[in-house]
Amino acid sequence: MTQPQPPQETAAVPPLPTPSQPTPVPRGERPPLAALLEAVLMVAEQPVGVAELATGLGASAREIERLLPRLAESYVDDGRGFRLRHVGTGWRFYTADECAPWVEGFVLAGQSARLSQAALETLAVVAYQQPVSRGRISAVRGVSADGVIRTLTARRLVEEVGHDPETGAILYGTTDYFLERMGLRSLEELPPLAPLLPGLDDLDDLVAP
Amino acid sequence: MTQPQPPQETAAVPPLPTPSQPTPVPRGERPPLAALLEAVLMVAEQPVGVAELATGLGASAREIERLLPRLAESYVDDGRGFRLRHVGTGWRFYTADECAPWVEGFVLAGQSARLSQAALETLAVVAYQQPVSRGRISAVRGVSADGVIRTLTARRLVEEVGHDPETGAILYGTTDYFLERMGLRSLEELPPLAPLLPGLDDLDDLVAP
Amino acid sequence: MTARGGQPEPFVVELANFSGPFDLLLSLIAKHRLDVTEVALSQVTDEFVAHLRRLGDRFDLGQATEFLVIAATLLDLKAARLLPGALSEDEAEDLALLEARDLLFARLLQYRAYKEAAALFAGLMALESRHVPRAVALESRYADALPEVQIGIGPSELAAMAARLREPPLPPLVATDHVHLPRVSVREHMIAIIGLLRELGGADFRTLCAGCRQTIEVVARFLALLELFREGRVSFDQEVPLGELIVRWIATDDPAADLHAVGRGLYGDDASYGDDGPYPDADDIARQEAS
Repeated sequence: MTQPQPPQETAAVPPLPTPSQPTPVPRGERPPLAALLEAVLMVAEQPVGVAELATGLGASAREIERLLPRLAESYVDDGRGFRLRHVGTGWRFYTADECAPWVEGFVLAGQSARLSQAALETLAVVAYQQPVSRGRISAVRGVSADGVIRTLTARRLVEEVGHDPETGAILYGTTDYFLERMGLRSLEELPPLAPLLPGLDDLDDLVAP
Repeated sequence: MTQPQPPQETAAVPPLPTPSQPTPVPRGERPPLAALLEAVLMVAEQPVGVAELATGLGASAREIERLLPRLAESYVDDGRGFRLRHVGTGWRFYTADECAPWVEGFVLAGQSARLSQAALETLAVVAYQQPVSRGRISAVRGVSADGVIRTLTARRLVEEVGHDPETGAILYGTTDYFLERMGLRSLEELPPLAPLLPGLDDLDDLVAP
Repeated sequence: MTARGGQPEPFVVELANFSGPFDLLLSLIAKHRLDVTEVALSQVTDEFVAHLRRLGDRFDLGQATEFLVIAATLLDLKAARLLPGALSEDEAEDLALLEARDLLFARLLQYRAYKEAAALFAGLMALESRHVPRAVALESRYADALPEVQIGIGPSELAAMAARLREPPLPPLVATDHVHLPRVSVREHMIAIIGLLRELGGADFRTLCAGCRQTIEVVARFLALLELFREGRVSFDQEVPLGELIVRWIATDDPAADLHAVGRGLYGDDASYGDDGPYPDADDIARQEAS
């Protein structure tokens, strides 16, 4: 998942038939800086600062500083549905204001008020293992916890409570709102886990990347 | 989590990071459909189907179906860092293939681990024989599939899809997320197994001993 | 053999009538383009041993194991084809044996196909991982508009969920049942029954099954009895309803002389075991089996 290397080439395997498959491009043919900025900001979860962009992309901060407002402007000029904005600590993609009513309608229509099974499971892990990092949650559930943590944070059931002193990873815990919604006065009132546990640590069938 | 909202843009000047309340925009001045699609897909957490887009935006599915590939194409033609792709059951924003090596540095955390050989083989059996019971998977692979099925289920690649009407055994199939991870739109895009299985494509009567 | 696993080099066979990768040899046999009886398997094995020696440190246990399984199957297949009727005069039985071996071979090929598909999947996933999907926190203006969340479960359910997530998976087991399927021959059990009846004259089903260790053997004895009854060699006597059912030898000829004739039609398509006649009561059999 994380390797930039092209997929294993195999003579025995027939050519991939899917129309959506791009040809892997070896690193070297460097796309223009504007494209790299678009790519990184498209998937960044937090606003990204110019310094971080410069380091990550191996470009000068000055050039990036010059380019980003231009890019932002071009989206306005082209009447796109998204905007690039400088907010607080850095730059981030947002929806365009004039589209907001439709986006809101769309979000509300698709949003179930109930938590998904994945969200519930993650909530259970956070509640009993807090403070806990995303990595640890992912290890327990065997699947990346990013999306669900995002949902739980947005729903104010989970929040950042600090950083791991060794790795610097963000640690998560449950909120007072969580206790309120569960009808508990404190975390001590959570039912003890011990009688439910068989007592072995979990192994996984996963191969490290 | 809570980003201060910049004021509405009035001119082509890059917005300043002024924290302020989001100003509700009166619905009515409807932006072009392409912009609305861009905006909605910008907040989507998973691929969005054409039908859902049509309902949410009050537009005809046909028009959306016509517009999306054009929009996707325009990003490629303009050499943007992002792509609009039809993967799994719908459309979603992705980073451009050629930017992958640079994007990785920013999103490394939380990437899912690679699947073990056993998990991949089991996934292949499920993909081609679904709906399929554990017993049958075990028969093909010659070893118990229980642990691997659990891993694949936890990673949302495989799910229970029903029960065998005769034996009552749980039947498994692949998920939409599986299609996403494979970059496929539907199971029909899976490469045919026949070339890999010389002259023996109908072995359906092979059952567990 | 497959692309994954970094196998150092494929095993290539050099024979008088074939030269190329071992894989291809298998494909040809599977497609009936090459008769297994024309393949010098001893030579293939010699070459494989030489191949392993050549690999030295790069010896791959997976490849060696796979070769062993396939070679054993091929050997079985070839032996069966070269020695028709060695076990009995009945051609139908030979056919069944051949089919069973073909099926085993087919299953091997099927598994190999899935292994290749797995490599393909890994490739597709690696390709797809070059596209990172946008998945970011909802802008606060939309998040704030969402209705209040329903958790939907109480503290005890949450605890059960947390406990379940920490449950260790079952320890990995190496299954061996795929190495050989237990083969039970009804014919052998017919012979055993004839032997017993010759000795005892008459016996109930429990006695006839005394030496069986597995359920499948009891089933085989039961089928053997039906077959013997169909051939008119045994009779079933039951004095009272649901009473003890006694099997008696009624064939006029010497039981020993029948050994060769035994088993006719067992594997034929004629599946009707007698038309009328008293069958052993099913409940009776079940009771005896359970005891």
